[in-house]
Amino acid sequence: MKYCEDYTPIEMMIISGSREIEDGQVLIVGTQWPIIATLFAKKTHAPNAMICYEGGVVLDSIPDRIPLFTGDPCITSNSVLLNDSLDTLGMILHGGHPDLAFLPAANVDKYGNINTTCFGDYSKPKYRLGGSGGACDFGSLAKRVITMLEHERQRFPERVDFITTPGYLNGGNSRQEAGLRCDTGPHAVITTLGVFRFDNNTREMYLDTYYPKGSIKEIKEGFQWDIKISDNVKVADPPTQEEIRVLREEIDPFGMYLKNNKAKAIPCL
Amino acid sequence: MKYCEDYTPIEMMIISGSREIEDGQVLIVGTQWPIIATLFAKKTHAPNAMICYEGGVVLDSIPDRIPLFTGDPCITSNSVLLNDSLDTLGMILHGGHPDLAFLPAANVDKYGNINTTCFGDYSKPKYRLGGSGGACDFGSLAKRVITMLEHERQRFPERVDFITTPGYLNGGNSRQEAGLRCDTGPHAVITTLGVFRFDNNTREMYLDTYYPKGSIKEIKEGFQWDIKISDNVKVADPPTQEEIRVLREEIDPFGMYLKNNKAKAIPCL
Amino acid sequence: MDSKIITIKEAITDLLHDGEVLYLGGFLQHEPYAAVHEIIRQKKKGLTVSKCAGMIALDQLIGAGCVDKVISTYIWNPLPKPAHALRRCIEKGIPHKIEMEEYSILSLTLAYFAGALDLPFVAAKTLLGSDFPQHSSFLGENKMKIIESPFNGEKVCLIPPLKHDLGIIHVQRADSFGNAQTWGIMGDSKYGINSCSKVIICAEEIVSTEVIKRDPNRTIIPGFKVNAVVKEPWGGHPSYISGYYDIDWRHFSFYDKATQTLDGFENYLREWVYGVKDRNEYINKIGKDKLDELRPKSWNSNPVDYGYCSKFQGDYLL
Amino acid sequence: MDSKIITIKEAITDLLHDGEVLYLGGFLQHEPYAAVHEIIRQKKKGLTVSKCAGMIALDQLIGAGCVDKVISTYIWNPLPKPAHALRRCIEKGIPHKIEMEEYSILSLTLAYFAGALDLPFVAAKTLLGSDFPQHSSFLGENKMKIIESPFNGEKVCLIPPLKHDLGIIHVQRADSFGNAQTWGIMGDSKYGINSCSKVIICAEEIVSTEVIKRDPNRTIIPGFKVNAVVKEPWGGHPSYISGYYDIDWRHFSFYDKATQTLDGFENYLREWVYGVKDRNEYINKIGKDKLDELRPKSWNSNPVDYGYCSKFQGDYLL
Repeated sequence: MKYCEDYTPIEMMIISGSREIEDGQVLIVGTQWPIIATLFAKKTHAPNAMICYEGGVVLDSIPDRIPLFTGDPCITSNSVLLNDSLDTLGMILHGGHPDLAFLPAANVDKYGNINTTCFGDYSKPKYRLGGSGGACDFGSLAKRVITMLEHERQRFPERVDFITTPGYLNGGNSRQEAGLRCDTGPHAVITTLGVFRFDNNTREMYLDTYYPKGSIKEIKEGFQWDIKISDNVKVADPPTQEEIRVLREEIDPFGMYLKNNKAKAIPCL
Repeated sequence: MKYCEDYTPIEMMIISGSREIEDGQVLIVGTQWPIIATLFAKKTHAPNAMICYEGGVVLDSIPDRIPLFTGDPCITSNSVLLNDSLDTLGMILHGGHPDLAFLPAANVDKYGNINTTCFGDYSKPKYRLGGSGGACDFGSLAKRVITMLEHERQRFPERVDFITTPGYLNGGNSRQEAGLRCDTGPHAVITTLGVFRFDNNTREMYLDTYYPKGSIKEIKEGFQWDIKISDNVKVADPPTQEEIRVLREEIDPFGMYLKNNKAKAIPCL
Repeated sequence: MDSKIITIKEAITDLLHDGEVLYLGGFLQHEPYAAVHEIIRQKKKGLTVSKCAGMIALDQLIGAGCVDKVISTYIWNPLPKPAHALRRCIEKGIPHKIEMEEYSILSLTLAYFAGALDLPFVAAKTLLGSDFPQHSSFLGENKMKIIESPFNGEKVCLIPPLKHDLGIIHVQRADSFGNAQTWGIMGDSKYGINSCSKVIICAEEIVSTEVIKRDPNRTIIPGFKVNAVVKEPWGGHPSYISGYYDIDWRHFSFYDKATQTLDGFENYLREWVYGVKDRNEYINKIGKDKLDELRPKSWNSNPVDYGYCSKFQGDYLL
Repeated sequence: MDSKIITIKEAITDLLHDGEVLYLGGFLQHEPYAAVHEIIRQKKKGLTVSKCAGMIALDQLIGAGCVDKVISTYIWNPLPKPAHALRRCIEKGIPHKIEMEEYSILSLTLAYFAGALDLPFVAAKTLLGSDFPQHSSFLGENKMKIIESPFNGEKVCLIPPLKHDLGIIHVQRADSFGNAQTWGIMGDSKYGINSCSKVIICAEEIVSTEVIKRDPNRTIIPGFKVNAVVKEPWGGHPSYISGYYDIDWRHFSFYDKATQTLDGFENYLREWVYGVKDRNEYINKIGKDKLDELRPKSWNSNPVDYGYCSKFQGDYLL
């Protein structure tokens, strides 16, 4: 197994996300980076993972072109179930079936709350995003929520301007006190620099694993608060040459996700 | 137009029921006599009536054999919509779309409450019927509910043992006070002897129209309370020869509903 | 993925345990008679059986003594012919007393819907004024509740979810992973079968996953929720499966006459349930001529196209 | 029955009035672009537009000044490309300020579901803890409510029904009476379109009622709820209709670049909306070569059989 040298931070984030998935799991998957991370897992170590999308899709195999979003018509012929949002967000997600949920985000705070709504005051925003689809449902209802986003300082405020998708709210028991089920909540935040998890008691985010090309110093600079570092902080394995080949040649041969990453980024002030 | 002489009370009830229907109306239809009354209307004066059944059926034409009940497979090729009970009892009936609802009944009381559950005490019944399907939904939700049943004294107690399908409950405003919508409720009870309607204020049932072969005396004997008679009580036209021919030869050529009527009766103590 | 195909005998042995809450799918169509007969042969006890509406499947389970509690709206053979075992049970406690929770079809379908989605409750304008809400038995206060709406004060009936340990339905076709497809009249089945922790799919035909993927809108439950798939042609007899066989009315008429007495009911079970070891023996007993009479004339749908362009056009977004 | 087929121009003139509440169907697929452009050409004003998720239909209506209020979960071109008219409107009040009610997809679909069934409300475990419930605008207290469940005291979010004056959806096929059929990804569309008092069905193809009746499980709304049927091939462009055409990504990319400025947006409308009198002129302008590129390879379903026995067997019940 040869490790790759020549990989990008986005590729490392995608592969890192895919490593959270075990074979046979049921995934509810949002748009952007989660699409490619989950398809990559399905192509490599989790061929029996089932992928559910919010519009009413259960996919059991990889489409012959990469979906540009979760409503892409190319998924219709790879689906074992197509119907409506009450099938996937209702009978699958609210029904408690997914093992993991994957979400993109504009930014994420100390307790894993996600904002994909607006920057500044909601009633008079400095920048208005176009809305969050089913993201609130994913974060409210899924057992283990994994968020994927670029590691940039503006994406990690201590407190988001608007809670689109509830994480652990104010930490501690505040999530359950708001009425959310106790077996649900953020499981990991996966960035272009590392993998972050949540303390079981305080529910504060901490660095669990960082990537071989990065450093803890660089990671800390990418947060607007003083991010905690695990006592047992780990360094991730780099991608193998074969992983990078599969990702580039088989999953995204046209570079839809892998090229021109800026154009794929959710705006963030 | 020649009137028929040789018709049965059941045939008169069926034709009387069909006369409540105007062309183009949307009907939600229960099993037994309502099936044949509504198909007869569709075959004669209401060809554009749409017939909805509780299992998820919207029928726009007459099946090539008479349905034995509302889930009969012979309706699948005459339906413009087949799906589930939330389509018909939900999006059509609860959604407020039917112009008329047709129900069978074991017995009916002074305020149009219907029992198709049991005779005697519910917890220790003398006779237990098999349950009422969607009958409670029809009677709770439809704008104008029409009940069809044989005119026999045991079928008209002053108060039913169990309210399976709410009529006007205790009369007056009691139906609305129970929370049922004010534009819903019993419209007519159609028996083998006459057509009964409900006073707009007291909500008590009264004789509106009786059939040429019967008498008010006979009708009164068929009630366990002193049934009121309209000041303007009318006598119905008998069926025409053509109506009886269509009913016997085209709608029910094998006599499924028209022969051996006892076998089609809902048990009643 | 591994195939989930086993026999109905194995499926009932492995997946249904005494005392569990069992959902039976099928609203006339799709009733799993082969599975019901196997449950009787295996003498399962103490079941709570939830079945919205259907023919005689529930009557047979009740008469055979498998059932302690029932949730239903309709148990006839069909209306207006009584289900005799049900009557003997409720009126005379034969073979033993059962408890019953009755609903209307809409309220029960909404309870299954809430169960499938695991919603806390759904509010409706049915059941108000009827005697259903005050007559609850084993569900007690949790059957339904009438409250004033927090929005406008009107009275509403709150219907909480019904969920089930095991669900069984007999469908037109499934693949070996349990992706199950149906057509025709559906009643409560989609919501009911999706409200179960464990699921057995009985199917007229086992098809390739490609057949499923050529028409994914017909799938009522995804395979990942399904524990076992059973190939059981004619498994819905004496009821019907659109496109496969019609109702065997003579059998229902025979059942009506045969089961009016307790002896007659027990003879029926001896002959048609205990007397055959599986559905194959049962259909041999029905006989080829009778089966042929029930075969439908065809009424085929036209194919529809789910196609898309395989050519990648996303370069315009790069 | 009389045919309901009219042109989109007639349908919008007759059925949509200033100030009404409009539901737009389509969850990416099934969006009625031809109808949206006609609404803009007819300069409808003061609309409340309810649209769960989609591409740029709502952005165009907002930018054209037809809309005062919006109910939605998602207005992108698509994510992560912003809908520029929406941003100009909310950030700068161009062309005028609008009010917005935001939901999540599940909660909005449940609100449509409650609207279609006219249920008083549905309780769910989503939206709790998020900032959606406290940020309501024109729906005020009636947007949603968090209460303690009367069953077990847990916090639940009550979602009341959303209903609409007019709904428009672009489907694969319909008959002339409005029985409308779809396949592929459905999102919120079935519940949304059934929550409307008046309905316009735009369809790629008008088919005979026999085609509908050969596959009645595909019908999403019965014709008796439909006021007008419009034959509008390519009416869903630049989005897609499974089996008919794929997404025109280049057009979305072009729209992104073209509408970043107010002038650019107005030029886009002048060219693609005001500059054509109907969808026929629009597709001529797109050009045959481009349309041909969007035509799908086929992925056909297999026919299924809905057959039954036509022979009467009920004599056994007599």
